[in-house]
Amino acid sequence: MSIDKYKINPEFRDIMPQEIIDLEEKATWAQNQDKLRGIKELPETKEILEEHSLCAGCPEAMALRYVLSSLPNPEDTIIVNSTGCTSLMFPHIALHTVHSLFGNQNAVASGIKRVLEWRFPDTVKDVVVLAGDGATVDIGLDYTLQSFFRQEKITTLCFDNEVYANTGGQESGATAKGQVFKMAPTGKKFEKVPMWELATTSGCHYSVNMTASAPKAVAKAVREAILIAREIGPTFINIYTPCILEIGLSANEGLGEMKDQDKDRFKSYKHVSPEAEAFLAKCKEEGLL
Amino acid sequence: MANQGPAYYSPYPAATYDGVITPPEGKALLLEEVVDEEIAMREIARVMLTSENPTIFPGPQVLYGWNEEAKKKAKVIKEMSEVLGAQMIPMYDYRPKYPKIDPEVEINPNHPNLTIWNNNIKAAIFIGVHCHYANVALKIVRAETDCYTVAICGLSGHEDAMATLRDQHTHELEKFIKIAKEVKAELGV
Amino acid sequence: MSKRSDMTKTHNWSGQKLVSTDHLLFEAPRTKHFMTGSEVLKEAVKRCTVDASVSYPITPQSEAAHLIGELWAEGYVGTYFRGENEFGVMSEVAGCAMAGARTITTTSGPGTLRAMENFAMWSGTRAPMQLVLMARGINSPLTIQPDNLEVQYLLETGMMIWYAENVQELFDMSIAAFTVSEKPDVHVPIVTVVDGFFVSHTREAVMLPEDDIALHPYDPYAAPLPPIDSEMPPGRFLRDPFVMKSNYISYATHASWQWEVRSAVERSRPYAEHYLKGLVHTSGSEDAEIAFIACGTAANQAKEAQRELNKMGVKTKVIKLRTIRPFPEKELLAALEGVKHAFVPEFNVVGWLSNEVKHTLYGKCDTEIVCGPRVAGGMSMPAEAIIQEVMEIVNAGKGA
Amino acid sequence: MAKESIKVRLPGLGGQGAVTAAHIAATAADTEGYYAVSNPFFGAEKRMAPSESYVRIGTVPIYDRGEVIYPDIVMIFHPQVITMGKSYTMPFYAGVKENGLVIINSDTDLLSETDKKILDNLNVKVLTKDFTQFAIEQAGTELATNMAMLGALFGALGTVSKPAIEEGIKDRFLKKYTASGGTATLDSVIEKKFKKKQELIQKNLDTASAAFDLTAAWAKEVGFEQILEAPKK
Repeated sequence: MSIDKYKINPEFRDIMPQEIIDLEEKATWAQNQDKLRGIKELPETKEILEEHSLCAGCPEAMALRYVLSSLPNPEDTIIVNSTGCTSLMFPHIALHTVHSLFGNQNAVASGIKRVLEWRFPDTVKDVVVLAGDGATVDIGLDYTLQSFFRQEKITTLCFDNEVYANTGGQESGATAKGQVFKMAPTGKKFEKVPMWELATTSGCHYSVNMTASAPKAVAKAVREAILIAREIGPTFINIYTPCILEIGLSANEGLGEMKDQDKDRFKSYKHVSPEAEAFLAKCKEEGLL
Repeated sequence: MANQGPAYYSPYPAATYDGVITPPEGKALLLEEVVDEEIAMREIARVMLTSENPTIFPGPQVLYGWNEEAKKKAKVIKEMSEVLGAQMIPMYDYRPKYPKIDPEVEINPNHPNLTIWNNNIKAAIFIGVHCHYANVALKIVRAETDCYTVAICGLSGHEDAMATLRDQHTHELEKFIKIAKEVKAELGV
Repeated sequence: MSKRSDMTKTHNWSGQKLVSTDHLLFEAPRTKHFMTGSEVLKEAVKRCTVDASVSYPITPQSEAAHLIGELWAEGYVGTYFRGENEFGVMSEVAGCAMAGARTITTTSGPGTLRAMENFAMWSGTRAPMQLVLMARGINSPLTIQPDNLEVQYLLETGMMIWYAENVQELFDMSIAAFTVSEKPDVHVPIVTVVDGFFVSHTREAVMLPEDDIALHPYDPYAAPLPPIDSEMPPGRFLRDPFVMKSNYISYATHASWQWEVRSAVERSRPYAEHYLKGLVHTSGSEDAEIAFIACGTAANQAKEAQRELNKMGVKTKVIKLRTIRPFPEKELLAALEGVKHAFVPEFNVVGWLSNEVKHTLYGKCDTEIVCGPRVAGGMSMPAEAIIQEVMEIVNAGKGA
Repeated sequence: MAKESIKVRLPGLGGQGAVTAAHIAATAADTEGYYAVSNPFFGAEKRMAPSESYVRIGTVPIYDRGEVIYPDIVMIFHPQVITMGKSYTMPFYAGVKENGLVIINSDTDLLSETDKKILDNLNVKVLTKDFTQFAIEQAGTELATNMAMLGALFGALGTVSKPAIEEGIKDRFLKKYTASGGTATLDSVIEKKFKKKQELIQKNLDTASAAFDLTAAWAKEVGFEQILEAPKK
């Protein structure tokens, strides 16, 4: 959206709540500034995620703030969500977003991206999928992988908390082997699904496994993934956002858990296709990164 | 229990349940009756001018200057509020807001009754609200409050409002303002 | 800053002259062609300025889906691809429609059930796309033959459902379907149903306007909610919000929203009346005491029986229902004036149309509703079978 | 006595072109000024699998759709329809009407004594002939069998002329045509065989025309009377 479309008509300025005026004046819209958007602005600017209804201290909320702060062009970014904890935050994001069904996020995003490319041939419209591990790895695996096979120009972010949290803590495909959760009362019997590897073999030009422990690392990955998706093809990032509730941690322990996992189940994995590599180099030259 | 609305509290808040649908082109709707636009405009003006705490709820299509028509309409709506002596409370977006809205200063389609109760609004105009959200809101208001609702719509109108005008663009809004001024003079308010 | 040209608004990408629906349906001169239902759907789509379509193979709709692909290759359709399965396809077209595209897809039988969760989502999100359903029944056991059992499952999805009888009606109806489903006060998806093979693969004469004219494009900004294209306020917009867990918000919003979707279907009545020239079409003797209430091919078969019964001195009328959602209650009651026995011939084992007719008419008219004849699993319904059932009643009436 | 409408059932095997023949037959009848409708029924899209088509032709509008349960004419495209029951109805003549016609593409007589008796009682005329061999002789390929059967149908019928058949064939092969996957592939095989489209059409026309003459003469010989009213032009 051209930032002008956010401009409040002067006749109504006096009746608009301050937060809406702030969104127009103080948010970090790409069109408002010369420098790249990023994490560093979070403390001073109006965020495009206002409030959330997740558990206090939920790493998902942190991760979403990092993601939103690193979108290259939020004015023209559509985020497609799926059912799960993340969908509780989506009403509060100041972008055009979609919640459709559980698991169909990459299919809906494919339709949106194809049409926006057709309707706006000279405007870049970034389409980003953001869904949990249940939506990505289990119920929506087919649609996720198929969108990779078809080389849809979308970025898929999986907030992997290794459990179905919104429904009360059931085992998911992303749960670690042996972990006891509901529906796995004697412990999970098979290995965690390596979604990042599946993404690589399914045609993603950029596939990363990481935790949300380092904000700048998340921001960098998201930015790279979106730029590659614009020009080259599908990209995927798996981000560990532990469910502190289901693994029995308190509100201030999420960061520590992520740091621990940086060396374990979420040790860094990064695949970049040669085309994407060349493109990233070009982006760096042009100051887009 | 909330105040009962003109339709009275009903588990079936939809006017289509009683066979009422949007008015045909060139016409307006007063409760379940299809009438000429001018007749509806006079009645709307009368109700707004004689009810307690008349309010205009402008929606996103007029609050933001996203196109030329929106910019023009904003001016006209401002004038309308002055003529009708109505306050304005914005419906600036449609999300279910967490944890809750401030009913003093905003209205939300998911629980518009909160704003109406809080401000004791007895007559209200919805304008510039996308039709789907206007209809979601109007049904709730109809079922749960005694507010007289008016929908001034740029498209096909809203049978869930007590009065609805359709195809309302700047020219039609100006006509309404003119009529409202006449009614105001007649009423001597 | 980039120019923001919008293909659907600024370009007539296929070079056709843009016309109104009234012109295309009622005014433009027509010439005779001889083609199948699948081919005629291509002709309709070609004249409808369609932005998007996603396809998936399943007999008997595959040919129609291929042909829409050809239109895309020829430049008449904006975007087109093959999806991974019907659940995926129906989600993909939902994305297309949300992004502001005039959208069409097709399916049949089991594909309908696989995609099921999407249909209620489509209407909930007020997406005005068209699904052309070439009915074939559902598993198990597997069948591909004409049978319209799947329509039963679509009845309460919040979508409009229209039923075309033959190749000609499929052409006209699918054009009207876009127009009505895009009306801002309607703006819900529409299912245009035809019987597989009986229409999809049947070749017959059809009158078509020239293909150098086409409908005006869909305007996503004259819609009851903003498209997902980041071009219309509010900037903060979720389609469709999760209202659960939002305390006092949830029940009222959800209830109101559901009523609103049903209201939208109700608001389609006057538009359908205009573009379809009536929600029901009645043919035969006005004063007949025997009637057939039918849709699709069953109406065809009833007409064939009617002609023979007439020769035998038995007067009948055929009341063809063109819309199933909304259900034409008022029109049906009027058509049943003076009718003693009404047969409901159907191509499915459950008799969903009989059920619709019975529960709608309950306590409102004296006509005896005879739930049949009924065939299933791809069997045909020869006029002879219908005549036999009618004559049993006629002869019983005579005490013979 | 000539009827105002007739129904033709054409059971064949996938790959034989029975569906194509039915569509051309309906197109030809439409060209001649009749109301005409054709439709196929098939299962899996496989060669040699049962595939039935139907044609309805009349001087009045035709509402009837789907399988022809009570045919006036049955055209058996392949012996296996009878010998292996590759049809939707058993026996192959089930439902055939009085004074009707059965044409069987076979080099041997496949009818049992019982069959003959039943058909005889209904005054149904039967022509058994190897139309595949006939097609090979006329067009140099068995792929023209359906054209021979098409010509045979209209020769016996007598009220759809050769120019109308020609129109039907041209419509089928000159226009872009919608066909199932298998049929589309066979189309290209046929085209390769004939090198040029024009040659293909001419051979098809010649085959249909020769079969037309053959059954016209046969009908006269066996006393098969005009079954369908002339079109009201």
